Amino acid sequence: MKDLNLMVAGPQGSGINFTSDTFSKVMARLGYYVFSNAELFSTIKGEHSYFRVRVSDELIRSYSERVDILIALDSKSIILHKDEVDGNGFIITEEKPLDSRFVQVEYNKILQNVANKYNKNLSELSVMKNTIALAVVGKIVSIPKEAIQKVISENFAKRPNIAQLNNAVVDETYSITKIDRSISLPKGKAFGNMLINSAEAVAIGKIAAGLRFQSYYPITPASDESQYLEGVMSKYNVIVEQTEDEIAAINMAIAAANTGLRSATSTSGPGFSLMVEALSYAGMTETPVVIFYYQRAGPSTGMPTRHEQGDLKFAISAGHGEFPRIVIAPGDHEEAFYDAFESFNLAEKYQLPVIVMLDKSMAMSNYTVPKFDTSKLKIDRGKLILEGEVSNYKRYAFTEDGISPRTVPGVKNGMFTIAGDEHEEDGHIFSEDPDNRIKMMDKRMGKLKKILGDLPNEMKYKFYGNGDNLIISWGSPKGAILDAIRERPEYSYLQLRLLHPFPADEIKSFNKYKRIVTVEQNYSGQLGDILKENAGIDVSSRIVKFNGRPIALEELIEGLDKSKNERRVVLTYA
Amino acid sequence: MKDLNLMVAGPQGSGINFTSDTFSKVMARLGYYVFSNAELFSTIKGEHSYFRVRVSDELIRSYSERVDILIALDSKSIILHKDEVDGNGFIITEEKPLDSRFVQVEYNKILQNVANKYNKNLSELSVMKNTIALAVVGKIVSIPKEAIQKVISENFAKRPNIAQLNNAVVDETYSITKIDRSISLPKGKAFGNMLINSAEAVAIGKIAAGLRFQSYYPITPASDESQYLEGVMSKYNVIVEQTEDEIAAINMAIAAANTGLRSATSTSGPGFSLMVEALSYAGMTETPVVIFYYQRAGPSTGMPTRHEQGDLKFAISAGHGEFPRIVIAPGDHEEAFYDAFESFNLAEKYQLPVIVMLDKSMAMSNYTVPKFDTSKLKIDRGKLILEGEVSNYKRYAFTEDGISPRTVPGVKNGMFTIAGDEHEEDGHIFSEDPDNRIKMMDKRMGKLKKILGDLPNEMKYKFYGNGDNLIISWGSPKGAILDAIRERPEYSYLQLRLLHPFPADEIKSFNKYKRIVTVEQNYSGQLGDILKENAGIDVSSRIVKFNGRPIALEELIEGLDKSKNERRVVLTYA
Amino acid sequence: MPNSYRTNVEIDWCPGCGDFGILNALTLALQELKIPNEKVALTGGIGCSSKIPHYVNVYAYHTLHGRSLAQAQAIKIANPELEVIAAAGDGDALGIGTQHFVAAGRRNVDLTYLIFDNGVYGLTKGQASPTLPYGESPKSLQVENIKDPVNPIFLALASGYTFVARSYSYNIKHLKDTIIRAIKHKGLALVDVMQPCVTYNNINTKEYYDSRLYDLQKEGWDPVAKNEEEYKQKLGQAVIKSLEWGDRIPMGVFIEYEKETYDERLSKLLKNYKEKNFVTFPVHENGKPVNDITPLLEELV
Amino acid sequence: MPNSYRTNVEIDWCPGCGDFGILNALTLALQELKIPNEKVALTGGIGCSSKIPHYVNVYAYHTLHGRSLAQAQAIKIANPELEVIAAAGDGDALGIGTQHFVAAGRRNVDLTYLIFDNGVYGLTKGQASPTLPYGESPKSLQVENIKDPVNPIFLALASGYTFVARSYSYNIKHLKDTIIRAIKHKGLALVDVMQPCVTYNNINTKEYYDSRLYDLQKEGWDPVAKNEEEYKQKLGQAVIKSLEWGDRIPMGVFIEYEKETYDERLSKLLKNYKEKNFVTFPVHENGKPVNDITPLLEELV
Ligand SMILES: Cc1ncc(C[n+]2csc(CCOP(=O)(O)OP(=O)(O)O)c2C)c(N)n1
Ligand SMILES: Cc1ncc(C[n+]2csc(CCOP(=O)(O)OP(=O)(O)O)c2C)c(N)n1
Ligand code: SF4
Ligand code: SF4
Ligand SMILES: [Mg+2]
Ligand SMILES: [Mg+2]
Repeated sequence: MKDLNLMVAGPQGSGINFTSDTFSKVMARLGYYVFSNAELFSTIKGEHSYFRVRVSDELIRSYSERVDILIALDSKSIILHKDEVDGNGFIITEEKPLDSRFVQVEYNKILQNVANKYNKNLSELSVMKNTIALAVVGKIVSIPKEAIQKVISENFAKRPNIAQLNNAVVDETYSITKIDRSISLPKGKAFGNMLINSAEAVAIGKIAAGLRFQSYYPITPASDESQYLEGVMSKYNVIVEQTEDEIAAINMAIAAANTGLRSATSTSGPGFSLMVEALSYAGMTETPVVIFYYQRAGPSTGMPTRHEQGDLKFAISAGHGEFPRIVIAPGDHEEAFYDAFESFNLAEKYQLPVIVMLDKSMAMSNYTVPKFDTSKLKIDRGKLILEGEVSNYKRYAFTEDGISPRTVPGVKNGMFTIAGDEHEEDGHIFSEDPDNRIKMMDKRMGKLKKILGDLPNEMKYKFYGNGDNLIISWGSPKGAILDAIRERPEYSYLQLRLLHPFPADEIKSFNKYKRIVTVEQNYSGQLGDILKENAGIDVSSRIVKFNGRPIALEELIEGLDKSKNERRVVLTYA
Repeated sequence: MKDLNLMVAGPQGSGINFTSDTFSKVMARLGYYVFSNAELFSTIKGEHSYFRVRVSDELIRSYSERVDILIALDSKSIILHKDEVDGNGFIITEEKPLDSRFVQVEYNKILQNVANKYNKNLSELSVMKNTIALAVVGKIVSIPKEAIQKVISENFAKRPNIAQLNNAVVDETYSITKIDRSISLPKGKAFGNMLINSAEAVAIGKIAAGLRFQSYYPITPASDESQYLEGVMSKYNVIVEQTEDEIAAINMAIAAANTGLRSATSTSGPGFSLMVEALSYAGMTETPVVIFYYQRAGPSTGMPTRHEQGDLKFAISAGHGEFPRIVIAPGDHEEAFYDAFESFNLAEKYQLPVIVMLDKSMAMSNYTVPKFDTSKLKIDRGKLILEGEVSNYKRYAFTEDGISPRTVPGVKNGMFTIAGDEHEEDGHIFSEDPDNRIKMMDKRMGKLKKILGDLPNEMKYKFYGNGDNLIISWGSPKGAILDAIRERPEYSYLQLRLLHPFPADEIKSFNKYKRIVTVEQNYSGQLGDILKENAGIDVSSRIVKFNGRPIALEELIEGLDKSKNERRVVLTYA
Repeated sequence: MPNSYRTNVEIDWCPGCGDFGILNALTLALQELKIPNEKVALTGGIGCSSKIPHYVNVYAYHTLHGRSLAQAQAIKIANPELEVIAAAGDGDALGIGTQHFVAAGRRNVDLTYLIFDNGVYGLTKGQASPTLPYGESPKSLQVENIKDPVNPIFLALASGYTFVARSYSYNIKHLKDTIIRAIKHKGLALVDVMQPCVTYNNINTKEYYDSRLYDLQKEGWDPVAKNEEEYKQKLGQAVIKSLEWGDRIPMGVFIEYEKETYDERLSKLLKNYKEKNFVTFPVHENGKPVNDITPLLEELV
Repeated sequence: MPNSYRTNVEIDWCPGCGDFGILNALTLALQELKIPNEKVALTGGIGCSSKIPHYVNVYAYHTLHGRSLAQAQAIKIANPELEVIAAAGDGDALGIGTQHFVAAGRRNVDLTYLIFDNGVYGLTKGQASPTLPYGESPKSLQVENIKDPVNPIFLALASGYTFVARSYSYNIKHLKDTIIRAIKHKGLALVDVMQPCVTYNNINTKEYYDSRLYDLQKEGWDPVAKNEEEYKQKLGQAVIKSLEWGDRIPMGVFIEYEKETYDERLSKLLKNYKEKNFVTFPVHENGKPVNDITPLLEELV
């Protein structure tokens, strides 16, 4: 395997995302595996930000600390990142070379040439510096310039003039820029893959599931998903409602669910906190609603555009009183798609709120995955009665399996009373009978056991590798861990997927490994606590990272090595 | 020891609380220990409700299932409660006697006599049926009628005419009612005790602590405390602000705290859920604010006037991201007072949010306690700078002990920037530097260790008894447990007081007991989970109660016996 | 013919409470309009008032404190064929739920919003509600009310409600007729109902209102605006009327203006929204998703 | 003389953003009023706008999204000697924080509320804010805005704000003068600032406003009401003016009416509130509580 690591750095708003996205797409089209991620400031313009793109002919799922090519769009980028660039690497810049890695590009000359040719002002072309840098990279990696131009044309499909100018810039760059070294990559073999992130994967999964109602209040990094849905709402019949706050968002989703629509909301920590009261209501009223929880660095507003998995225990125990919920965590974009799809089945089958845990790094890192297989998708709406007539109907009837048939307005004689107060079978709240209370608590909480019995193992956990030592983790570190255990085959990897109810029986059986470590992106190693509480597993080391950046392959390998001697290993790579 | 158990039952709004309160006060004045509690419906008038009062010459701290005297103000009360009344007990009623326990009272005759004497209409006196019942009880227990009349006069101090009429009713009842049996109690010896509940104890504790700002949004059972404060706000210089919602309540308390006032808010589950976003903000901004959390039966609106301790794990992990907090749980009204006082010291010393866990049964059960000892109360406002001038000031300066000096507006050159975004020492948020992030997380989370080191053992736990078996519990079951281990001396009792940060070192040392059981008022036995997670203690049985009613002495004794053979014991007495 | 509109649940309001009148007027209105029970959705928040969903034999949503209107809007958006009525206490509507009150004006969802306006927080034992007048201290308050009251009529006018009315729980005829008119109104309709709380509010009582309330319509106010120009002009006058609160208090309709409702606007964004009922429009066929996501996947390759 | 009112923090708004004008006008106003830095408290919510506390050298509270006003009121209540200014985006103020917007009108706390009104959610990349006009779709929106805008002026009038004004971020002089007048106003003062977002809102731009905004005062509107009668009467007219939005958009002061502020009212309930500053009024002496609770305990015996 040979990999190439590109970093595009510069002020936010200067188009660095355009450069990295285009490069990613070009390489994916050429059959490479691509993994990209963004480090942005919580600001709109100006602050230093950067994107990474890693490319390889073999499957990769994490980023590397090594930078082979740095596109530095301002001098700050050089100061901040030059030490990360490999000794044989390239630094693409307008400025004076400091060492042999520097490739000085004549931005202005190229732009001027194109401006002259097309009879434009230089100022009109100044935004195209990114395109030049991209073309230089293309030349270094020996990409046919047509591959780049094709993607540019697609990007600007609606503005062909812009496409033409950008492509002229590519031509000009290829023709006048001299490169004295190059990087050669083995031929790509992975064709037909999508370049996608989890925000898109979730949105598409929801559409497949028949989502009809999505309410949201804008928040990074969750709202990309809602905006994607807005783009296709008409075609797929999804009502997407931007609300006045997150309290309205969750309440509207709950009401829509109780009116018969598959309903969801997406948010991040601050918004989820505001939804907690209604989450408890959904539990009490047995409402099938799905919350997509995109974690970011907290507490409070924290670092809104940075990564963290700090909300695990919170998601599991949020809400006053005790009620059943399901908490699942996909670990990559494919799982994000399938879990998003399945979450609606779970919600409707068991009539409870489902929380799908995602995070900033999943939402904002694009990488290649095979096209989703839709052939096995199956929708199950549980005991839902959408039409016709019923008799002797009671919304919260006691049944053998603890799940009551569910009507919606319009069903004749199916009138329900939904209540967040403790209620009788008919939904009324006035007896406050202590024995009914016990039965109703048993009915609701009993679902947890049923779920553990019903769910297939792959919804509960996945297992990889054959080492004697075990990594246990959840969510997005998956990619880095899978890449790392190729290098450290003495580790196996247990990916916990069902976080609540906790599959204690299954997980306990892993307590036989020589050494067990957790890998998580939070301060205290919350999964470690959960394993202790639920499975009696006392991990020997907790590898954590909480500086707002995702885990790089190399630091994880190092962290695994350190974990032999340390109870807590803090990863710090930025 | 001899105890007497009175139950006053009737429709809500019919004055049953007047009867039980007056009786409690009379008995307390006569030197008895009194324990009372209320079972109300979440409605204003009409629904069947009841109060219990237990009286003894020795210390009691829980209610008994046995009823010695039932005042039944309507026939429903007879139907519902007659089986609970002891074979030798009394049922005071207007209706036809069914067995020898019944004491038929001539309500109308008594009222008519008094009406005639005072030249009133019978209808004006009809609200005084309660007084008659009370007097009958007085006669059964051989209380001098003057003792009752004195308390009545105090109650109606502002309406002497009403007092006079009621006292005439007492006279008349004593003179014409014939009782053929009586109950004799040993003489009371416990004089000078207060009859109080935790809502009052907390309010008074806050006043002693110098509370200056209390914000609240009405909610049962928390708002009694705020209403008490409103009654004395002028005298003790407390701003009590009823806000538009709980979000405003917590935000206002936070802002007032950051402006230099000792600040608090009080709420129950639904309100606390809405405060979670700001709780996380308080953690991030290192704001000393205290939240008094009166638990009630959940989830959601649940049973708003009923008891539960269902919010333990929620209180500990509420809020997105990781931040330090202190969670403490008093177990009786005295601890409620001292903990309320101390919570402000903790909040200001460590600059973080403190949550004090209370519940409906503490807020609404009055019992006798010795007058609070104020001689040892000591206020410590930590590193607070209220006046003068500072230089080179940075709100979040790194210091040796992790606590930064804290200015307030008005202090010259002390200008701060408080921010819920991750910040530098000066409070500014723009670098998003990964290393600063690590340092700031360490600074904040480091407080938890410091707290564990600083706090005296009695803030962490209390220990009672000398049995080989151990009950571990938290909060309000304390009274019933202390009463129960008198009967089952094979049990010791560990009362956990500091719930977060968890005093693991201390608690682990208790893992040597023969058999360990938890007693809690929630469904899943949350404390059991917490003990497992933090101290590796795997309890052999969880005794739980979640039907909305507090634990009665007898059922707890029975539960302890059952716990020898069962992993989970559900108490169900209503 | 619809079934009876009353459930057989025993009502637990205090005897004499104004809430009874609202329940009566509402069920009478539904009867008169003959809407099938299963086509009506009724939401409540939390409070004495908000127990009303338990008493009306329709699809009943007893929601959270302050969230009645938020949920009601979603119900109507989810299924525009339903007749949706949101009930709320003044605490629900104008205290904890004010953000929804204002935002609802922006949507103009076609539903009826009934505020049970008693000046107190009944269910929590009589604290001041947002509509309690300044300086008053009904018996349940520890200290006098030092806040000014919200003016629900003015606030609704400012928020863009297209039908705004005041009525009175002890005038069943006026209230029933107003509710009918509100239900028939195409758009968001507010009925602010003066509702004496006999237990806690000893100021704004039946006696208080009986002598003060007068009928705007009887005094000649025509609230109907036929176009935007007229609407704007009538708004100013309606505001002036909404400020009357003293010896005379106006009741009746302050404004009535029909314009595009939210479902009409939504159908601009959703091509099938008008023709299909999204509730019964299936999302699967024997478990197989109806939506074909292939084009979306193709775009990403 | 106060220190400079600018911190030396680098500003991270987009070049050309209207927010710069507001920052300038605010610091100029503070300079002109010569309020010592340590006597000023400035709050912000969350958004581009709400970063302003970092740029002004005073006691700065960067709060939560929507909670700027709630916290600002508590600051003033806690210490009435402070000059309190609350900054908020239109999302903060009129979306997620609307319940505080309305409730604040009931209190009339003496502070100044500045809304940075740009029609979009800037910091989250340009979604519609509550003030975005109906039917518009600035370039960052996926679908056109189908909601009507909130009218902040009308809403403030309805909520009982005693000073209500509109100004413009590119007219520093008008804005500075308006802010000074708002600060001097005894009571709750709103300044709704038209603030073009150059990155996301390509409709409500500088060009848009330059040609439309006219000065109410220059056209003779006297907003001052000297008594309740006049206030009520001017409210109606002010509402009519607040409805103007088209070729001509009024700016300036819509209403100005002085009445009891919240601290005055609070001192009715708290006998020492006027004389003592509750912040510096000690709660202990060498650790010993100043409050004597014995009478409270005695009452319970
Ligand atoms: C989040 C939350 N806060 C507080 C409460 C407590 N609570 C129950 S009813 C109520 C107020 C009821 O007043 P209103 O809405 O005016 O209705 P009313 O009882 O007067 O009809 C409150 C504050 C609650 N249920 N939920
Ligand atoms: C509870 C919560 N929800 C959502 C967000 C995300 N958020 C950050 S800024 C913002 C909107 C900003 O818009 P506005 O208030 O108009 O300020 P502007 O950026 O336009 O100045 C939102 C929704 C948040 N921080 N907190
Ligand atoms: S407390 Fe008031 S509002 Fe509630 S039921 Fe009784 S009278 Fe009606
Ligand atoms: S995004 Fe808009 S509001 Fe935010 S800083 Fe840029 S121009 Fe200003
Ligand atoms: Mg009310
Ligand atoms: Mg904005």
